[in-house]
Amino acid sequence: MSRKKIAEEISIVFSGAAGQGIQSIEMILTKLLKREGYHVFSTKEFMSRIRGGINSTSLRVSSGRVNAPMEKADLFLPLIQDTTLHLQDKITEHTVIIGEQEVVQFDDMVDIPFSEIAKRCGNKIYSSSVAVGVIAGILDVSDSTIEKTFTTHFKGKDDKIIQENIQAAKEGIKESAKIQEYLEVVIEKDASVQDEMLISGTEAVAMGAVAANVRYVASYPMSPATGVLVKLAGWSEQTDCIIEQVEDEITAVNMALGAWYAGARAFVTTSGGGLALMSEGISLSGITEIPFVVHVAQRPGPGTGLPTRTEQGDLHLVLYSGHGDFPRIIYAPGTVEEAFYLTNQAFDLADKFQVPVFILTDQYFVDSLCNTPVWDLDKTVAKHHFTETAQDYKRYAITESGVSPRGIPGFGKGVVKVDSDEHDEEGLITENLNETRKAMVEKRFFRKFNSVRKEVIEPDCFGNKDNELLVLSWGSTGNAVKHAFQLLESPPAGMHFSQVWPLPENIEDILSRYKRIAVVENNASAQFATLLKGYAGVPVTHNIVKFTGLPFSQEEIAREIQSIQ
Amino acid sequence: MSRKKIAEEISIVFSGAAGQGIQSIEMILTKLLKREGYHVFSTKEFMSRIRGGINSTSLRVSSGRVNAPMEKADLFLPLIQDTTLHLQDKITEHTVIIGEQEVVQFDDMVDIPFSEIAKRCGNKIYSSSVAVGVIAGILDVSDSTIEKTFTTHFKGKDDKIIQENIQAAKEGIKESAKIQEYLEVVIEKDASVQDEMLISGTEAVAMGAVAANVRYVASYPMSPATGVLVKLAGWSEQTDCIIEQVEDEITAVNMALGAWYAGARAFVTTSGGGLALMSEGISLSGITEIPFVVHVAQRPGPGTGLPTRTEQGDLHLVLYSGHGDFPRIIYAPGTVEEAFYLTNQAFDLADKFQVPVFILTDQYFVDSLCNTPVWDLDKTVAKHHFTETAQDYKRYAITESGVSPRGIPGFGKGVVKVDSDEHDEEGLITENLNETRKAMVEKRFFRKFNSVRKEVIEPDCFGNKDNELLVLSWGSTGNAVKHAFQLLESPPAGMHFSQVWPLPENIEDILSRYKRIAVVENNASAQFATLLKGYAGVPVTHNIVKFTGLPFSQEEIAREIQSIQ
Amino acid sequence: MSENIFDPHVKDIAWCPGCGNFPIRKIMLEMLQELELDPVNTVMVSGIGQAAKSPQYIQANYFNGLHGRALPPATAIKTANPELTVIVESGDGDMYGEGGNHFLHAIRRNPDITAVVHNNMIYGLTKGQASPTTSKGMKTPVQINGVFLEPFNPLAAAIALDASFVARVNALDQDNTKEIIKKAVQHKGFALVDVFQICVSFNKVNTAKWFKEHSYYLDEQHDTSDRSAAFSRAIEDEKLPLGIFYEQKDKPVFEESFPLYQKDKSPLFQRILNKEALEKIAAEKTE
Amino acid sequence: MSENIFDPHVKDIAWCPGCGNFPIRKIMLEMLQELELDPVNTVMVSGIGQAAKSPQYIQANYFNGLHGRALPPATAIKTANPELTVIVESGDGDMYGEGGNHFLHAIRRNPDITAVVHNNMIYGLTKGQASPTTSKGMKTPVQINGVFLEPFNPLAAAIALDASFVARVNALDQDNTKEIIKKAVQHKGFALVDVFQICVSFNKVNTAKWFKEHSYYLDEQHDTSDRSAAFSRAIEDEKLPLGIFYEQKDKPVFEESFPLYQKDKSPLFQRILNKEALEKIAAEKTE
Ligand SMILES: Cc1ncc(C[n+]2csc(CCOP(=O)(O)OP(=O)(O)O)c2C)c(N)n1
Ligand SMILES: Cc1ncc(C[n+]2csc(CCOP(=O)(O)OP(=O)(O)O)c2C)c(N)n1
Ligand code: SF4
Ligand code: SF4
Ligand SMILES: [Mg+2]
Ligand SMILES: [Mg+2]
Repeated sequence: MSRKKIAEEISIVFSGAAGQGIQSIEMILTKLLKREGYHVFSTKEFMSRIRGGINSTSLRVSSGRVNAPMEKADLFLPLIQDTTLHLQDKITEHTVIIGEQEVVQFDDMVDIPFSEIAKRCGNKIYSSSVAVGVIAGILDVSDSTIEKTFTTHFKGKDDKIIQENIQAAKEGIKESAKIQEYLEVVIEKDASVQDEMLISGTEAVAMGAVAANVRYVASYPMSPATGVLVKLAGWSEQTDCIIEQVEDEITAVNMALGAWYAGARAFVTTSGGGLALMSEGISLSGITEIPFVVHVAQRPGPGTGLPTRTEQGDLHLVLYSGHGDFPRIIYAPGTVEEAFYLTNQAFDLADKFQVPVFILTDQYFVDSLCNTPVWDLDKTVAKHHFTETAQDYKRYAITESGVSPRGIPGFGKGVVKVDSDEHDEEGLITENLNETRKAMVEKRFFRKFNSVRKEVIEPDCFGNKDNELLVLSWGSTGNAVKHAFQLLESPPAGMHFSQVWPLPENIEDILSRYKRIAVVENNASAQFATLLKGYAGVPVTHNIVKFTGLPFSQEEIAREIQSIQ
Repeated sequence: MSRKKIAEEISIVFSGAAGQGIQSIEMILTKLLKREGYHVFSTKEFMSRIRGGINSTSLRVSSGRVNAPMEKADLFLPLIQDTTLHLQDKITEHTVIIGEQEVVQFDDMVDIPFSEIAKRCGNKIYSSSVAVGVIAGILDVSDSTIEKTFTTHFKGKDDKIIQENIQAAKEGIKESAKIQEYLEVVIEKDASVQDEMLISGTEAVAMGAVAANVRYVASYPMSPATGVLVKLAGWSEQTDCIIEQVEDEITAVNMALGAWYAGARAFVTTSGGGLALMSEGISLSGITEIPFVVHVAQRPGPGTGLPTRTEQGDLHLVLYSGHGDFPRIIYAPGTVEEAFYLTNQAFDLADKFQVPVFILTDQYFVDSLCNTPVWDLDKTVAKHHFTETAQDYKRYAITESGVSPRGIPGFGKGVVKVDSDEHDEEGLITENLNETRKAMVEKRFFRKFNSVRKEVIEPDCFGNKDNELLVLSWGSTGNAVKHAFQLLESPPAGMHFSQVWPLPENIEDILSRYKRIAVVENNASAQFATLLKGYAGVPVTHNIVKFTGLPFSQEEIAREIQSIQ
Repeated sequence: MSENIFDPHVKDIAWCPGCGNFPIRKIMLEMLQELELDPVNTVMVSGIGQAAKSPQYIQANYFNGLHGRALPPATAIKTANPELTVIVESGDGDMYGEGGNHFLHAIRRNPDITAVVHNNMIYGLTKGQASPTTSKGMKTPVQINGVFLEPFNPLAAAIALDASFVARVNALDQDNTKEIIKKAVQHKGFALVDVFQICVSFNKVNTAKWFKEHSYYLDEQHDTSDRSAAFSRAIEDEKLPLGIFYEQKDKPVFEESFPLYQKDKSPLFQRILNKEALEKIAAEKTE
Repeated sequence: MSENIFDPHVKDIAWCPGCGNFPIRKIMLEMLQELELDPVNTVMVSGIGQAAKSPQYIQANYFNGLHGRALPPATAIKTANPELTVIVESGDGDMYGEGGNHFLHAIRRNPDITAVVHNNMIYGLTKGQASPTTSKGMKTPVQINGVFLEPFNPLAAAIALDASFVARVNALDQDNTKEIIKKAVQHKGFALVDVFQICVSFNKVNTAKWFKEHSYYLDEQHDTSDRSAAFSRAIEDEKLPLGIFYEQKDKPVFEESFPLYQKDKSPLFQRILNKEALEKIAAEKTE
């Protein structure tokens, strides 16, 4: 190791067994650094177990917004020895390894006796705080930030414990001098960050739902989607929201439809396997034209697959779940901001168009944290779209837009008849095929699809728009592609889709300008590329795919782009 | 009405309420006419109720094979007055209407007092036999055929009853003279038809499964798929097959996988809504590489939709059901012959490649009847593909073909570990991402997909191959397109797909010869067209779709083709 | 009797002539009227099947959902708007077969809804396969050797799940049945009423005569608050008791368990966004 | 004791130190050995969860299926090859929550399989939400006001479904537990063994001490053939009885009900196509 100057940004990786405390290091450290004025981004990968194994958290601390996974670590802080070489890729010759020599052995490492220091401060379990201190020291965090952060973080704990933790952190700061031998870190702080929020993908989705006036959550726990349920439950006393953990995913969708029918905005959170079980219920939303909003946090399949890993492998499932033809909307946020505003909008459009709306995230996305400006609530909507019924109310009135005014039971003078059989305008079963069936499909599928299409979000364009090569991304890979462009000498054109269905009407025009199109996605079968080909009729020339259960790093994408440039 | 000469073929439509006997008319009449040496094709449409309403059966009697729906009726025989104008389209100025004036009123009709004649013969309920006799008379059926057919059809009944029915039919023949005033029917008989089978789509699928040595059927009743379950149950004493009606469709798929795991060929029959519920289980087949074969008889959705009607709206569902990426095979037979041989082959390929295989039919297809040559059992296979295990057996051995030798418990010295989590070669849960996960996806998805692709069935080409317009069909619409071509002065090129996934490797080459491609399919969203665009990269220029719940008639397709020629 | 506002005067009812669904419909219409319910505040919920068509023939709100899935939406409707009267009408296959898991867990929740199960011991709409309640030995086109499985005993199961109201009635005994269904609807909590219903087309075993001969009414001595006693009566199988087996008057109900209704009784659809709550959550994230 | 052939000597078991799954594993390994079963003819079946990882740590055939879906494949495996010993090991959430409907209907079928349910009264793998058996009032990150639902009583439910063997044990009482599980495996028919199991990470209520203090063994006087008595014991809730509640020795089992096994006992995988049967069916169609 030679002394290295780190400007603008540092990347730090912690590893340890489940239950060993890297999660709490992440939580305190990100708060601390944000409060100090750094941009922070942290992402984690972990095994499907409660204790043991080996997990890691990667942190980027920067003078600007850098929210994407990075391959290499400047600092590596293992709490246990990684015998599986799980994190081998992160460590380069320039990586400074910090550890407790009694626990981890590396040829060239900075020994910091975390536990010993912790014990000195009062308790061995304070070693996480020592580790936090070490990083704080390298990053020149002030004592007052330490004190404030620890005090709020440990709110409710015994004052003695808080003080001892603070002491442990301060000892850590002292130890950090050892690291300065190898690294000179000069990263500019940005005071405006201090007022920003520190938000995970999970929280962004959950808050988007709250902003939409969500009142009914029916879900079954499933990684990585459980977080949204837990967050909404945690806030439910403030938000007056009903939280029901149901017996299975089939219940979730059918309950949610019952709640929407009765006028409450309902929400479901699940992952691919759970969504698979909801397939029939989604079709029920389709024919009854009852709104439905579901968050799908993807993980690698098939089957149980890798429950705590990431993938973008459920696009096709979400697009085609449910038998028969009916319109739907699929959002795939690439930033916490998009996640918040799109989740909010999901409720609005579900309500307005009476269709199922999907918010497609993934484990990488929901479990990553970053700072982001406080939401602008003026940009959100929480307006109901149902109407008061007259006595002759007909639930499925044939309309030009394909949308029939939606009444709810107990509001007005009419009755509201919804039916999963093909029905007439009133909602009664019909077997009139040539007229009623035809009219209903034309209303519910064709005309409504056109109405939905009018509100499609255009892709976000970046890079060199005149390049003949276009690199496309959707959902969580968006930021990694954008960051990859910054690593390239001459970046191509870039385009990020935060809505993946329906596609914009002029999609063919938009894309036909490019000679070559590469689609970056975290799945084996290049699902978005297929979708583009099938509906936009454009030839995708390169599939940049990854299916190991880990997200793309910016370096990886940069390399892939270089190889086709 | 003026006297019309009918050569080659006659089309006859019966209508009546559920429970009124048109089903038994269909059953006897088709047997009778086949035995007499006519080619017969009959198709029915009916309401979702047990009694009442209005249903109809359409029969084509011909000198050649004509297995497709026709729009117009030469003869119309209503058992009740159709107040809903349900069958209006079938009746032209040339249609001869036969009925009992006391029951049905038409301006110009041949009055035959069915009930009165029946009563004379012994019982009012023999009026179906009188109706059968009327048609038999028009078609010059011999007395001995009448006698034989009635005797076998009513096997087990009292001899008196049989004789009275025969008498009723003979009275019907006498009455048929009245019709000869309007129609002169001269259709050539074909003695070879007499030895053929009279088979429904349902029976063809069920027999294909029997020919594959099916030993375990786990299903939940659902129209229009229940017939296959009933047939297999009816034969189960002869075939030594376990039939279990399960509590729900989730059980069906999971039981079937358990049975396959233990070495029994298992089969499931369902419709779209049921398949939607199996989505997670299909994904389990994907990751565990346990074979799975399911028959999906489509009906119009979404939701409960039109339970007894027809649609080809579940192609996307079948193609994408289940989360995550894994290979699958989808057959869509267009004739009873294809249904039999492809169902048989479904088991062979499911077993060989250890993938889910879907047989996609629809209500129109399963409920239609025709004569067809007796199956050639030499063209079927029923060979198991599992192997005896050695002590160090590894269920998921990495292989070049992507297929790992499949052991079953209790056969050999090894143990067989199957896992819905990502696993290593032995079948143990793994979290080794960069190596094991990657290797498994490459084996299970990429390499196996290529192996599966080598056995893809090429589309069947017909019509004028050099035309610039290609008309494509899949599944049950195949025959209607072929028949439509015969109505056209200069038919375009035609292609019928009986396997819709995977597509042939050279699909782009095959299709790129044509300037314009029209896809005929019985759904609103043109699902096969989208599939072709997405995977074959070919522009489909015309979608010929229908979504009323009724099948395409040959005339309808001919008109559609004409309009784009 | 005055005009029944719940009767839509349908021209064509899709049941077979003589079907046991007709007397149940009559009972339900009268019950709704006699309880003086308002169609606008009444929601009928069903799955799919012949029984599940019932809401089609009642003039009230309805949610005619998926096969087996009546209870989840019914629970949610009641929870989203406790002012509504929510009544589920569905078949034995629907409730005890496809919907079995919801049956288990809806009872555990104990929402204030009533489930009227048309138990014809057969799958009617799909043409006569065994249902979970089909008697052992009955032959059908699928169960060609006769049903082997132990029939599902909905009463015993509901009592095992500590349901708050469990009753069985015979649709052909209209007066008693109507009174019991009235009590079920008036009961606060989940009320199960299993209704013996004939299916003239597919069930030739459990006929009107059979039901009559194989049932009797629980007498006054039966203590409906005694769970063990209720269970013992529920598993009787020579003659099947009719009446209310088990009843818990004060069992807490699901929708009332939520703090939001303790603060404010208004249905969810009337509530608008609480912006302050959201701002507070966001503010915590800036800490 | 000799080397246990069922022990694969795994290096890393993915359970928390102190987890109640360890003693269950020990019991299962010993039980399998003591019953002199053969790994090659033994199939462990599970769903998904911490408990459901059990087969990973046993050297035998296994089918580690989907969450909640252990019973359908287990039933099918036994039916397709009655020579195999089929044992299901899964969690309370798996069996009574997601898998509730299979629980109902597997019991009705009565295949000769054993279901060992690791009942830690919590969802372990997903980090501590309430399961169907979680006690009322327990707070979790999702049930923030405490669980409201009536806990699912698997014993009462199984007895209501007339299960052929119903037992409850405490994993920490290894000897008794092993003996009861042995009996369950030897029992011919569906055997349910609900096992009290501690979860040191997420269930701080139902600890080893709690289970000890809140349970006692059924004594000799309990008549395991008396369904009503079994039910009354099953619904006791101050102290929870342990032992065999209910047992029916001669109840017909599912796989034996099929005529094909009455003719010939060989497992299905050994049977080849009966061409004549097919030809006969085809010939009938030419008539
Ligand atoms: C998912 C699904 N599976 C199967 C069906 C087919 N289906 C409709 S009704 C029914 C059974 C009806 O039986 P029951 O609930 O007892 O009602 P009944 O007709 O006897 O009144 C079935 C299996 C369906 N509609 N949906
Ligand atoms: C369809 C589906 N839904 C949800 C999950 C997530 N999940 C995995 S295990 C589990 C619950 C585990 O609880 P339990 O069965 O009691 O087992 P334990 O971990 O407590 O042993 C859940 C909800 C899943 N894998 N599949
Ligand atoms: S089939 Fe049975 S249940 Fe259905 S309508 Fe007819 S008689 Fe009634
Ligand atoms: S979470 Fe609980 S059940 Fe799971 S391994 Fe840890 S202690 Fe055992
Ligand atoms: Mg029924
Ligand atoms: Mg558990």
